[in-house]
Amino acid sequence: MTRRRTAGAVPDEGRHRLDLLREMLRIRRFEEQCVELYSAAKIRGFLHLYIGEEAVAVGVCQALTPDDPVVATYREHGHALARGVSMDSLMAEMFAKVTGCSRGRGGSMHIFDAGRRFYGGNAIVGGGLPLAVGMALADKMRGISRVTACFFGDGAVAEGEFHESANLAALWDLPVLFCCENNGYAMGTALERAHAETDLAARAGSYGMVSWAVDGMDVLAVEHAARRAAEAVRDGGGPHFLELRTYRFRAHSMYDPDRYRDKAEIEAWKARDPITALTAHLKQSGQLTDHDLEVLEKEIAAEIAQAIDAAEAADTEPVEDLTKFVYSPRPT
Amino acid sequence: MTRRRTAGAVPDEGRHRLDLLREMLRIRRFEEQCVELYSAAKIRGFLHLYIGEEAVAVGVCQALTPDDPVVATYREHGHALARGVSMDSLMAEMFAKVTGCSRGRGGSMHIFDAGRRFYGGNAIVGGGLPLAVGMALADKMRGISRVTACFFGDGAVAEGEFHESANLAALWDLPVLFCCENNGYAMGTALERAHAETDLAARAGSYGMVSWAVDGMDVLAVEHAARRAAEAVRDGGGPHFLELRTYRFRAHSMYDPDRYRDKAEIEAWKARDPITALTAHLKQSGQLTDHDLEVLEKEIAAEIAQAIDAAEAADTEPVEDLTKFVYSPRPT
Amino acid sequence: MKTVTAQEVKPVSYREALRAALREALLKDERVFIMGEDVGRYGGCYGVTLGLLEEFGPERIRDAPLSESAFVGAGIGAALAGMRPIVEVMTVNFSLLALDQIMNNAATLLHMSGGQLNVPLVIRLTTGAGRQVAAQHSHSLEGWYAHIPGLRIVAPATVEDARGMLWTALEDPDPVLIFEHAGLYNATSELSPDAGPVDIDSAAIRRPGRDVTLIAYGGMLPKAMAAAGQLAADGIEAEVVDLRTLRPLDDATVLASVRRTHRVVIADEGWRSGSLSAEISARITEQAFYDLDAPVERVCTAEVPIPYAWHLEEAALPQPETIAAAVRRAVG
Amino acid sequence: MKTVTAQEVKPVSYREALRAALREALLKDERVFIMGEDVGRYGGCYGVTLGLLEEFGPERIRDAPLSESAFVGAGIGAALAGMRPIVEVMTVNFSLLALDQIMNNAATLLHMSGGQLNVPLVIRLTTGAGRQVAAQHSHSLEGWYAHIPGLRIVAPATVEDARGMLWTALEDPDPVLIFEHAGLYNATSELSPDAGPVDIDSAAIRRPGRDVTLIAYGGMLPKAMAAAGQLAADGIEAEVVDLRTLRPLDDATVLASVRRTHRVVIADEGWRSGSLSAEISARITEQAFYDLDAPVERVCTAEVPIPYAWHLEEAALPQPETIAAAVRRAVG
Ligand SMILES: Cc1ncc(C[n+]2csc(CCOP(=O)(O)OP(=O)(O)O)c2C)c(N)n1
Ligand SMILES: Cc1ncc(C[n+]2csc(CCOP(=O)(O)OP(=O)(O)O)c2C)c(N)n1
Ligand SMILES: [Mg+2]
Ligand SMILES: [Mg+2]
Repeated sequence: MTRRRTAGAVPDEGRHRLDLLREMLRIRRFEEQCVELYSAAKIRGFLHLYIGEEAVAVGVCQALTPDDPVVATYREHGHALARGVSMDSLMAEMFAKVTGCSRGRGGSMHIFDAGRRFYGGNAIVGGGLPLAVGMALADKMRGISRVTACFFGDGAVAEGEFHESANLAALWDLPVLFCCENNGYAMGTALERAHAETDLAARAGSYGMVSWAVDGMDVLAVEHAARRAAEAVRDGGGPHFLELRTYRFRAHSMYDPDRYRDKAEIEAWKARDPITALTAHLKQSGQLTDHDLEVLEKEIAAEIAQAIDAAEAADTEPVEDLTKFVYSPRPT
Repeated sequence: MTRRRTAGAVPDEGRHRLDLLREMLRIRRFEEQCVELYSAAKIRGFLHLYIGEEAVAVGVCQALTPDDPVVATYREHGHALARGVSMDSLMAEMFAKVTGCSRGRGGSMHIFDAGRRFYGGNAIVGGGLPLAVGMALADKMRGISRVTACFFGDGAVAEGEFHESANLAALWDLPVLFCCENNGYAMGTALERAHAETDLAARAGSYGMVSWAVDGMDVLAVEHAARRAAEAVRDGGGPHFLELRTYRFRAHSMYDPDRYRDKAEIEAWKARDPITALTAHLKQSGQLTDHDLEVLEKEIAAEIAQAIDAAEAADTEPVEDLTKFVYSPRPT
Repeated sequence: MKTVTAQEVKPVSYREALRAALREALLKDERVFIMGEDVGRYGGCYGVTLGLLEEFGPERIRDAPLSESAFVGAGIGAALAGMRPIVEVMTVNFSLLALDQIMNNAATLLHMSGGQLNVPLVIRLTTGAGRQVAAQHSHSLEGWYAHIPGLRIVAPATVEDARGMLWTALEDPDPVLIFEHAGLYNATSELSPDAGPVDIDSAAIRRPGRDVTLIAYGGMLPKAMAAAGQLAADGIEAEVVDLRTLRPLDDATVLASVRRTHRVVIADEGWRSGSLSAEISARITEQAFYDLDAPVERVCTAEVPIPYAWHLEEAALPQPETIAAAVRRAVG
Repeated sequence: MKTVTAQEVKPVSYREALRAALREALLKDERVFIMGEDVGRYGGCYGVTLGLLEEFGPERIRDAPLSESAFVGAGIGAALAGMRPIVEVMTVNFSLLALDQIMNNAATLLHMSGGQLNVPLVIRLTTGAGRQVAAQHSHSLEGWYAHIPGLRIVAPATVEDARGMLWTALEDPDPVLIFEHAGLYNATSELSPDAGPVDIDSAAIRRPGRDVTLIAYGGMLPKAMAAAGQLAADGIEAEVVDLRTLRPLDDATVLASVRRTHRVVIADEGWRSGSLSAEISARITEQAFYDLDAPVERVCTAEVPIPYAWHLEEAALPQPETIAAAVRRAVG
């Protein structure tokens, strides 16, 4: 994850694109394993997959420094991994083990890693937006030049909290990078059945924020847009809004039979798989051989296998500690 | 009040303008009396005056039929009177008498009159917006051609409920006439300190509603705009939004020392007093003589005096009935 | 309750019973419509409304955007306008976003308007823990909602009540909140094909017993019944009272049982402090102090945001064993 | 609490004491800032923050738009980022709009993140009835808020606590809600010029007595003291316990008093059912059942939205007379 330390500056292009592929693949393979583990009842509760949307989290995180706070949703495995949260602590969290990033108390929807400045893991739709505004406010008041990146979905834009947060950020000129993951659906509700104005970038613009739409299936386009926006935010340009047009290849959650989407639509988007696209591009340009890819897959498979073994082997929080972390020890 | 029965159709112009003047004067004189009665402790609690904004309620109500629901705020004496709520029941309500429209349980902030389809009297800023959306939804589902007029302030536009309600109304094409009373302040907070985008009509437009700004100090301009908008709404044109630019001549409430407004600004707006303006216009055009005005003032003074006497004489709700109206008698 | 002969009855799930009740309401009363997130195309986040869109169409099975405050408020407005809306809030956790509308409008309008404005609104909410969905999806706030005057709160714990409470709620002129426990949707029991409306005024004795009164509601009922079974094996006869309606409480049934058994245990899935069990305990001491042979015992959820780890969640919630243990303390 | 000599002490109002505490905090800790509606230019809707804008400037005395959910959430975010925000929600009535942020985020993040994320946030809210401001402005929900694990709830009832609780709350690593009763702002008592922080862990005995334990908090304390005065005239010595902190409750102080007096009356401005008085009553029966010579009595607000009419409001609220009458029943 050390390459992320140098994020912000643009690294060697060829090397960098391989990194992007690796990051996206790590997320994809990790979640594919999660599906297995869910069937095996190793992972329980709600499980929301990011498969198909990897380019968004990976692309945006390239534009962030380790000090930039990141606020995400309940569909956040991708953001967590792209942010550098260790796969071990993530897997252990899903296994409900004490070695999990949230000590097994949060699970898939509540991934937190203070060290990585990763602020979850918010399962109330729209609930993370005011938090991001507040973190950005704290930075601005202290004169710290940082960007708070906040991920949320198209559905969240309908919530009052989006409106209030967008207005506050724009009114107070706060360093927030709003990353709207427009995957076309809020559970079973299509964008056009939830929003009178479906051009979400235009809606955000109505608050006086700079905002534009980006192809969320093209990691290079996402990274490019995110760097531009983050730089402007960091330089005091006020909040920016990116509408990242993407799609989830899987159902909303493991409980969702996905009755509301038309198969042809799903197939059409799968044809634009960001991983397939970047792989093809790298191969064509001779930057990736089949052998390289095999090696990469092996490395990732090993990382996942090791994360599973570690999670399996780890302890659970003792029941006696149930009520721990409800209140902090009082300062003395 | 019977003229309101014919509202919707444009009546004889000269006569009509005198009616407009009468309506505005009734509100002005009524509230001036309320100030006295407040000092005399006949009226208690919060008292929010509409003085200066009369043209808005009076102008808009001309465009409504008796069947059109009206939803207002806690600054609603003007809307209630313009809507045809009897001054007696309004005054009695402020006197906390059982003859009050809300039997003395509501007070100044909670004027309701089901018969006039006047739905308050909402003292949670923005709280009336979803109610209006629901009433319009009910009409649309039943195929009843009505307009639900909803009054709210510039401050309310910052609330999440405005965003959610505007989106719902536009998404479902509901017959709501949003009447935003932009008086430049939410208590002590000036428009530009509350909104990143101060062009509220433009903000509303971002939901795909037809919206425009109107001179709220010119009752004829308000009526004209309201008729145009209400007609479009009634004809299935979906929600419309009017930004009515106005000003409150008095403090926010009787508790407010009004430290935050510059006297010159207040004077400048007072120079645009909608009542003075219409009076001058009618006199110039020979439609109003000093004598007419005296008569008018006398009639209004008499109506107010009679309302006060009736309120003074009326009974209060017996204490034994305290918990009445918490639940309805169960149907049997 | 008519008695039915064996061949009539057939096994029905709690979910199917709720759906049958919704269908019946939609067929019986054209003013009835369902509004909420994913009630239509998705089929309801717990599948309760599955198939209703196809039968009744998108106007009456109305998918709403993520705007809890606006669509709950719109339900209130539609109810004021004479409709009979059934608003579904996916889970009680999200209802906090609509609490202003529920407490300040739905519960208050009748009184505040001096009896003019009824709000015949039904709100359905899923409640409860036990599925490892962690802190933001596991609240049991129905007992907490029961603090609010003007609301009627019901908690169907049986298939028969799931089938019968809705229609009675719709006939109530005041707002009724129906809390469905997530753990009960798949519960199945025999139900007469002509099972219909049930009263929502009284508690029910689900199992008679002479030694101790065991009070429960909603998701706690099956656990209380299981505990009673365990205890019977040891010769302890617990009388299990299902509260059914949490506001207003049916004191008479509870106190009559207490006066027979002289010992009380209350099982409540709410957090202990300030849970409904506290109110019941207080009322029992107030009204039957001298009939008690032992202090009233409470078995509640630990005062902790519900953790994801199954063993911690299990330990946080009342279980048949902990309930049985409390009964033993009470009779011991 | 150091003892002070007469000449040092001077009369100070509850409002002035709160302001002095805010000033001290702003001077002592640069991480402290105040955010809320009209805290700056208006001077606070109850005048508490008057003058602070001039002294500390608009960055630290931050006027917020009407966006309760967003600015409370922003307070949480700023606290997560290391600031010490003091968020003012004008009244508890409006806090319902921010309840999602308070319960699902502020109260939950520490546990949900496995102890990683503290939320050192202070929220100030006005509470209480008695000023004829009717149903939407008169809630007393502090006892209801005390149901929520993860929050600390305090209710200063004296000038000394108004002066001293804030700093202790700011030093608490977890969210603290301070409920200021609207009826107390003008209450005046002598206060040492060097009065400072007070503990927020324990209840206080405001008047010793041997015959009955009279428990109150917030706005009920002066009424309980008045009742105790009346009773003393009849030779009944009530021991008045001021809870001070509503969550977590100081059982020890309460139970110690109960074990001395064997009789208890609780005065609570919350609606009776599900009020904090129920929890206290339940705990007393659980822990001191065999010490009680009479059932615990509760004097609470009638279960009705607070009406405007003074005589109805007066009848709805606990009064010294009704409290005294309950004490007589308890000792009789
Ligand atoms: C306030 C709230 N309402 C409803 C839900 C249930 N819910 C969880 S995810 C979701 C859809 C969110 O859609 P979107 O914001 O587009 O994000 P996506 O799932 O598509 O990534 C809903 C309705 C919730 N978690 N929070
Ligand atoms: C939700 C809510 N927050 C705060 C308040 C306190 N308050 C009452 S009126 C008001 C200002 C509203 O301003 P605006 O919407 O512009 O209406 P105006 O008073 O100017 O007519 C405020 C902050 C309230 N009543 N409700
Ligand atoms: Mg989406
Ligand atoms: Mg205004």
